Amino acid sequence: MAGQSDHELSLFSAEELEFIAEDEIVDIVPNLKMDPLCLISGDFGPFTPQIVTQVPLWLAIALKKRGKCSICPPQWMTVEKLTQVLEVERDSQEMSEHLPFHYVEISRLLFDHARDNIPDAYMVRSLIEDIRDVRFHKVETDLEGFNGRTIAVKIKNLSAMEVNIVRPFIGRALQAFYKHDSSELIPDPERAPDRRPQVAHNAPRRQLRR
Amino acid sequence: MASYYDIDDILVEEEIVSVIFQKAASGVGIDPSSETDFIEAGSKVELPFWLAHELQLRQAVSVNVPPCFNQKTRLEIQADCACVDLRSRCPYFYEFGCKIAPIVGDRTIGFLLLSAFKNRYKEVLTKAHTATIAVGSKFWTILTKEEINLYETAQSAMASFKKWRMGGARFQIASILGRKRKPTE
Amino acid sequence: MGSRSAEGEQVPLTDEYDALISTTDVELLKRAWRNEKAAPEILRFESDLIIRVREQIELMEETVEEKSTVGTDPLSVSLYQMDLDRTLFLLRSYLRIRIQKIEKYMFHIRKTEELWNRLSKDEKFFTERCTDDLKKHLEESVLSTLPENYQSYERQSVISEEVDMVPEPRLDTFVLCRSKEYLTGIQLEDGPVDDRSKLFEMEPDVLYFICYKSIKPLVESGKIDLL
Amino acid sequence: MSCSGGCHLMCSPVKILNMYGRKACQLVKEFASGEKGQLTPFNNDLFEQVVSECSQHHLELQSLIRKMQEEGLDVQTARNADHYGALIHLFSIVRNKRCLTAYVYNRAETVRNLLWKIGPVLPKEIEEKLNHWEEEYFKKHSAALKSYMSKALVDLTVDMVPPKDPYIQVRVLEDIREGIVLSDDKNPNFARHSMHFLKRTDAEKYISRGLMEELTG
Repeated sequence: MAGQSDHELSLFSAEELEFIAEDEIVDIVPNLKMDPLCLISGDFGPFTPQIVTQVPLWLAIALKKRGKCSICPPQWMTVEKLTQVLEVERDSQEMSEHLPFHYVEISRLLFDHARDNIPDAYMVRSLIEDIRDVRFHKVETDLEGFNGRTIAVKIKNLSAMEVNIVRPFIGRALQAFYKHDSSELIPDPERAPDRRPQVAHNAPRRQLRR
Repeated sequence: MASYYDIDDILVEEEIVSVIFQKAASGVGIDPSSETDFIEAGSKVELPFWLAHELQLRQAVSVNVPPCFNQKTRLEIQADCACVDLRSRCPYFYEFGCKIAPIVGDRTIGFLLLSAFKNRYKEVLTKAHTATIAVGSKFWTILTKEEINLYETAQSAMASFKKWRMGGARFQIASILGRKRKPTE
Repeated sequence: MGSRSAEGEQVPLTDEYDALISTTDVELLKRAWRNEKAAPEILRFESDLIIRVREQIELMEETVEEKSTVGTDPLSVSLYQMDLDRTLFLLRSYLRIRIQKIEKYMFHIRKTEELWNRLSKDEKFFTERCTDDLKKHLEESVLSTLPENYQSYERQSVISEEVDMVPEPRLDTFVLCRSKEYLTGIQLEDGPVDDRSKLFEMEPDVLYFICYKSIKPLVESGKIDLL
Repeated sequence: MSCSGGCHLMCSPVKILNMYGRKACQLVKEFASGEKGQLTPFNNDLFEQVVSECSQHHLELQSLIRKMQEEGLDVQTARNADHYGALIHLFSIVRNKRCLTAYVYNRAETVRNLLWKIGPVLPKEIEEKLNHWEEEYFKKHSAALKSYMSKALVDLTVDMVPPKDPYIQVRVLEDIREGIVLSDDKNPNFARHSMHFLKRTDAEKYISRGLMEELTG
């Protein structure tokens, strides 16, 4: 659309969403002894072998990469739980609320760095992809239902990554709907006059004088 | 004017409209074939929107409804909205519609834009997320500029998600240098 | 615009207090970063927060320096470094988005008092320099070659009654947002006629796509977060 | 406002007045046809033609006004054919101005963005697409940003992507001899094809300029 706001400035990249998701807290089982860490983002530890402790995901992955811990997959990341979620997603038109806001990012990070800590990793992964596909289809169906008279759209239970993928499209489409609404195009005579003050006859005068 | 430098906004206003001069104008170069530089009142003249608009504000011309919003086009749009070739009618169909509606004082143009957009954007959405459309496909040739933008917006969001999912290098050469600077093997 | 109220949904004070002390400055910075990134216009500079974050960064830089010289185990040094890097990224990205918004809308920001007052001292100085440079560039490359009455960089010609060449951010952009509490009585006064009279409600923790200008005051007052 | 005099329609042939602003629009189209963020050489030729079109319109406008004055008309209130002719010239100048400034303004935006994408030193193949004023503008804007960053005590040209590990592995794509500045004061030999572990923020600039590539996996 002419004059459309610049998208580059106001968009989050997938990497930035991943960055945000890396602050989610997970359980780890350390295999080293280390003093507590007093970080800007909070205090974590102490770390004692075989004693479960809670840390942000980025910290868990950093330790895991160096072989210093194993990561406990979150409760929703099991074959049983995900099978249920998939069923619910397939049965309903609505988005289920069983997955965390950052499930796409979290699962990718764990598959990349802690695959050996996820029981039935292969199954879990394919279930998550199926769920994502089903959900994405629903999003598309929802989007097709826009009727053009909306000024606000409620997005229920959509995850961070899902919403980020459709965000540019929705934003643009809604803005187009908003603009094309006929009542905006031609102001009612009773309502305020066109904000562009065109002084039809005075305007050119000054110019023509010289 | 908030969009003074906006390239698309400038191009929309280049669309040709047909006007009837309500006043005479002298000293202006009409098309080269014409021998006179005088436009008589009552002449039908085609000129770019930007000029028609300013003259209309000063009651010097009256603007006719452009062909892309006439009854015939409307009927075609109503009949088979998704397949109508809007691009050949006007690449800036929606934006131009928004600008022309208040000028010609036609409220129904707004409804036309809205219903056309409503019916067509679904198609754009589905195509953008499912398949890559071949360059020569007919689909491309009937879309307006905004519809293509919308398609590309949806595609590129999907593409960057897929790229992230694949993983790989996070830092890359600036796209402006992209093609040129390959290591010389 | 938008009368805002959250009556009847009083959050118990103790919860609020808990939330307050458990929110770290990095969390606040992350929130400011997301708001700034998502908002079409430049928001108020979070000066106090930025001062605190800078202090923490400096402190952490010293800690990392110290730990790596006294021979602390390299693992924890690198973990401290990563924490530092994450905070630095947020700070840089936050300041960068603001600078890029200034670049894009410098003339508008410079002449609009409300926006001008949202800038930090350094940003103001930058904006002044930028506008002078771009103005000069426009004058040298185009404006000076035009007939006398058309040389302004703000007005199309001397007959323009007002400043009509200055690009502004589009406040009718649709943004994604979320409220922490139940909000009622949001007035969508700029919406289509059908919606305009309606008061809009926002449920907590539900995402909405909404026209930025309808919720602008709620973003400014911190009731709604953009994301 | 609909056309009142239907009969005029029938008898008068259609005239076309679309040459005005045509070249200016070409200039804008040329910018629009380029890929976003990419620069084409400044089209000085076309630009100059549009500028001289403006002068031409201005001359014709003035001559119409002189004619009105000679006829003893009050230029302010007279609404004769000359008045409307003059208006058409005026709007044509205003239109041309919009196209010319938009061309320069949008290019200036791309030029500023070069700073974010490849830094203050431009490779030759980019530099030759800028005209003299744009080169000057790029230098001045670089200086303004640099001054802001030194006052704000933070380098905004790094960390364009959220951080992972502090160090990344890179391969050198082209011999880099001059201007190597690393934050740890080391001075490695960046011979072509050599591989290094570098601080992420050090490597970032070389990668975006195409001198190194990040190795993964």
